[in-house]
Amino acid sequence: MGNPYLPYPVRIDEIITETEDKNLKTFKFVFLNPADEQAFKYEPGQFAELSIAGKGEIPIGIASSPTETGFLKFTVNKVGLVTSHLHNMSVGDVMGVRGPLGNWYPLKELEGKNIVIVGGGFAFTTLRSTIVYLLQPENRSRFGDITVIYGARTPGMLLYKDELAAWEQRSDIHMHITVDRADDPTWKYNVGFVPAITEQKAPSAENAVAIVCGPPIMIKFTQPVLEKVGFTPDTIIMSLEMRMKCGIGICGRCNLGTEYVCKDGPVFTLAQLNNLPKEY
Amino acid sequence: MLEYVGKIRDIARRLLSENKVDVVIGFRQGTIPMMSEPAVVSRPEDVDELYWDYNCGINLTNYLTKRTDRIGVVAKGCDSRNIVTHIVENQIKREQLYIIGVPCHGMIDRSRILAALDGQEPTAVVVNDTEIVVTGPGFERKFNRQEYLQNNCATCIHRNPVVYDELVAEKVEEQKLDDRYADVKKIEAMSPDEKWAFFDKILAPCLRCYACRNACPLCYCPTCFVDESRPQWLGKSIDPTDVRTFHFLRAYHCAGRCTDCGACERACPVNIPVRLLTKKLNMDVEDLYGFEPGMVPDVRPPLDVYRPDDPGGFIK
Amino acid sequence: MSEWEPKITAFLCNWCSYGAADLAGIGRMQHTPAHRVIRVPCSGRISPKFILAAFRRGVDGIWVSG
Amino acid sequence: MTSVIIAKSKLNDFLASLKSGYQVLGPVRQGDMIAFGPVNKAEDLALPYSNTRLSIKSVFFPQSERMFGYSLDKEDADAGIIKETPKEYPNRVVLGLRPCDAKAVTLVDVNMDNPQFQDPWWVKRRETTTLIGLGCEHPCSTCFCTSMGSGPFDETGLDVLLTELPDAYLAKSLTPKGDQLLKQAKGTDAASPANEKTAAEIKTKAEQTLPQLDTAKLKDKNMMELFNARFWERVQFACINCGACTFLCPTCWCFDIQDEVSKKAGDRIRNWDSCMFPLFTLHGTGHNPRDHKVQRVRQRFMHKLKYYIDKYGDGPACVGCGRCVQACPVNIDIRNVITLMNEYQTSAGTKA
Amino acid sequence: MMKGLLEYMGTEPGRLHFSWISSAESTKFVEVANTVAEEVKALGPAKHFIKEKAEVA
Repeated sequence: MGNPYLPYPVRIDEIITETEDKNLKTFKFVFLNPADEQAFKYEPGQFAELSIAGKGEIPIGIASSPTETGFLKFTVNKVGLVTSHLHNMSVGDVMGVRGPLGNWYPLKELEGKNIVIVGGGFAFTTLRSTIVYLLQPENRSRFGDITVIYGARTPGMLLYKDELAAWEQRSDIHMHITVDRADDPTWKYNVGFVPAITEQKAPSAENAVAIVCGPPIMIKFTQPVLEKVGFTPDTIIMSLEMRMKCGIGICGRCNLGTEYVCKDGPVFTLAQLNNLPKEY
Repeated sequence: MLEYVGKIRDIARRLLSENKVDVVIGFRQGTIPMMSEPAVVSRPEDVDELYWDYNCGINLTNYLTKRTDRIGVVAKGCDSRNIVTHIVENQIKREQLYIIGVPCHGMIDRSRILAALDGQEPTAVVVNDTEIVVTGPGFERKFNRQEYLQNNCATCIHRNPVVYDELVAEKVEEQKLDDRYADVKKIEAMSPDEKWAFFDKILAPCLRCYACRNACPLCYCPTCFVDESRPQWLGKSIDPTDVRTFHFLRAYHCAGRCTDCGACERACPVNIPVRLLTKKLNMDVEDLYGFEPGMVPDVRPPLDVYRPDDPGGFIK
Repeated sequence: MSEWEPKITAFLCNWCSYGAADLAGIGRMQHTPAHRVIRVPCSGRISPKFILAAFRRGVDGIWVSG
Repeated sequence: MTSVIIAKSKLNDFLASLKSGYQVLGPVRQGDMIAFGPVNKAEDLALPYSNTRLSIKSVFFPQSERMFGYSLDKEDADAGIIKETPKEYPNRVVLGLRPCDAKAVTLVDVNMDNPQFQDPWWVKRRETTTLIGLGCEHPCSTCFCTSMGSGPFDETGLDVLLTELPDAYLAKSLTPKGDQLLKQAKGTDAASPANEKTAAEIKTKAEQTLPQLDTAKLKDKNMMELFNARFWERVQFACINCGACTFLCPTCWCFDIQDEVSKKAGDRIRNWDSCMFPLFTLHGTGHNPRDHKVQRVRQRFMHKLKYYIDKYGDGPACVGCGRCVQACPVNIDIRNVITLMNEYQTSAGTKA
Repeated sequence: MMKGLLEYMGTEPGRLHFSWISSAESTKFVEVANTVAEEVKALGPAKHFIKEKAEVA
């Protein structure tokens, strides 16, 4: 019997500072044991516990896509004890990854549909995983239109800037990048909050689902906009975050009513959430 | 003290119907013998929920912290001293409070009575002037009331409230005691190793449930030192060093503020005599600064202010 | 084996004792090497938590000096 | 499923034979409390007793337990790699636990040993432990086990059930584990039909002394309406948010995971945690989904009495042992809360 | 007070010292430093309040 609390050892392979405030870094991990990589089969939307000996564990959404092999990527915001320590670690350091955990965006069930991805700030990580997955040549044909609305506070706070630029150039994905404010005169994309841009671009709800992930305030104001353009609660898919410890539905802290966010979530439809206590 | 019940209800009814207060905080009769539940009443028709007996040992000041409404509160001597501490420490304003003072005869010690019954279960407990009569399936036991008071009540010298707007009865006579700190002095007489072993033993059952901390009106910090993570001062397991660090610092945070209400000890689910720590500090504060917490509304506690004549014997 | 030397954490006030220690150094005065000095902005900054934290890490003695 | 008689005079023979194959734990005196501890001879057993202060869960799931260890010494090749701490799982017998506690273990099994994930420590200790329950001839006034799907002589979760007769114990084996234990035990005699009859009478009599709380309506309540009920304000007022109820509860399983470092090595340790503590759900950002006391108190009762029922189609996750009723410093009585929840009027249907 | 409670709980007197020394009193500093060290030395290595590996299951 495998021990579900025991992390796989990994080595930090690359660290990329993503944002101008240097609080967001992307870590690329390589498994020490190739067999562990085989065991770590995941889907976009899942998360893992990053595990640092002596500090603890943090649940972080997987930013890499299952279509990218040989490594795992996580983008981590510096907030607490573990994340601060992680930000001080260097390439070559050894730590642990435990997972994959939780459920995922139900992409297999969404085949043939148009997909609208709405993201804000540093919650874009699992959405990146999703986009990379969808754009994979053999996957792309199985889905309809793909629209992405992604906002950050300033141009410098956007994640994955190179990839965003590359996606902008493609014709098989509609990108709407926005920032709350831009001091940079060369900024050539939108300015405005995500809900406003969503309203403005009004993606069609026809045969479509929306995948929403972002800070609570963004979600709060985006939800009515999506409903206005015709999305129903069961076509709005959201991903929650919670304080977690075990990540496998045993330690008991992350429940919303009957559901554990770590095991039954973190991905829920709005319809599901409407029937659960609003304790998130 | 049962005669207080009617009086407390009358006062509460009057305060609520005359809109002098928004709520009245008191006790509700317990669902098991020797217990009672703190309760809040906001409508005159509900005041009959209020109750008072020998089991109201929890400190109601705990429920006042940072409230903004007008409150009628039932207070024993020790509770009233905590209300004073709360006022001094800006946790509540005197104007918000209507203090229903209860001259106290001492609360009975549930844990010692249960221990004395040795597994027999009480189903009814009646207290008279001198005795505690406990009955259960197939037995009746009588205990001397004075001997089975909570330890802090047995050594209490402020049974009457020090601040109040109204008393429910005539003041009671204060106890004259030879030595309130006999138990502390007994420990002081031990050698360091004996002391260490003694506290290891009494702290051994601790579960880190923090009932002692949370039952205490003094413990109102938004983040307690045990919950701080950067730096984390102590581990969260039941390792004996961590348990001792917790108890040491919990007690120390009450130095010069504790009114010895006994709520901590009463709340402990595993009967640790946690007051042995706070009491030592009370004794020292009394010896060094001649101060008793919660007696005067406008004096800050001694460890909170510097005075040139503060004792400095420990400094080289 | 050399004689056991205690480890003592010394919390010294920047303005008083730390200055005195500095002066002692300038004056080349000999004294015990047992102390590990932590300079604090004021000895009033010392919290009981610091003292317990030091004991918990295994020091043999603590000296707080203003 | 065999029954044997263990004469009280032969209890020491019985214990001695158990000790050759098992570590024996049972209710023993610790200070003025009863707790599960090692039993060497019959006199160690604190019988009769009403219940242990800490429940049986501490035997399978210690309050603090080392999970993993690691080196932080940069010189070590495996620095930073987290490894399992080796542990021993000797065969154990718990002798004389109450049936409510055994029932509670089965309720926690659902969480610790589910189809998707298995808690290795819980599962291994469960496998290697045989539970010999002792029926309650005289339930406490705070007991309400029969209302919670358990009972003073409930057999759920037990391998052997003992019924105390005037000068002997009737031991009824309930599982293969129990059969095996009784087969190799000494000091036992064949049970007679008369013994069985006396035991059945004792059982019926004990069950009749227990109060009946109605819990039947809980499962049909609408979860969200119950969640939003106004009575929670009244229930929560007295609560001081200590963890006494959750730590003493046999069905509370929540825990926290902490890393502790000493010099150049460290441990990952898990400790019991409590939904009563604000820190339990506090996010790194400072946001706390259960920031108010009323949310935490509601969580505890809703989890036991509604979420568990809805999620697993079983329960409630309470066995009526009465520990929280006895230990709550402010007398918040779960029996009252059960009644409030059960009587609360909601529209039908639990799931929309 | 702190010293009092530490000693009450079994820490030996002489483990914890307080002093007031002005920045000009280098002689007093040396004196006190030596006294403190001697007193602690006389007590021997600390036995209590040290957190090593947690004593848990």
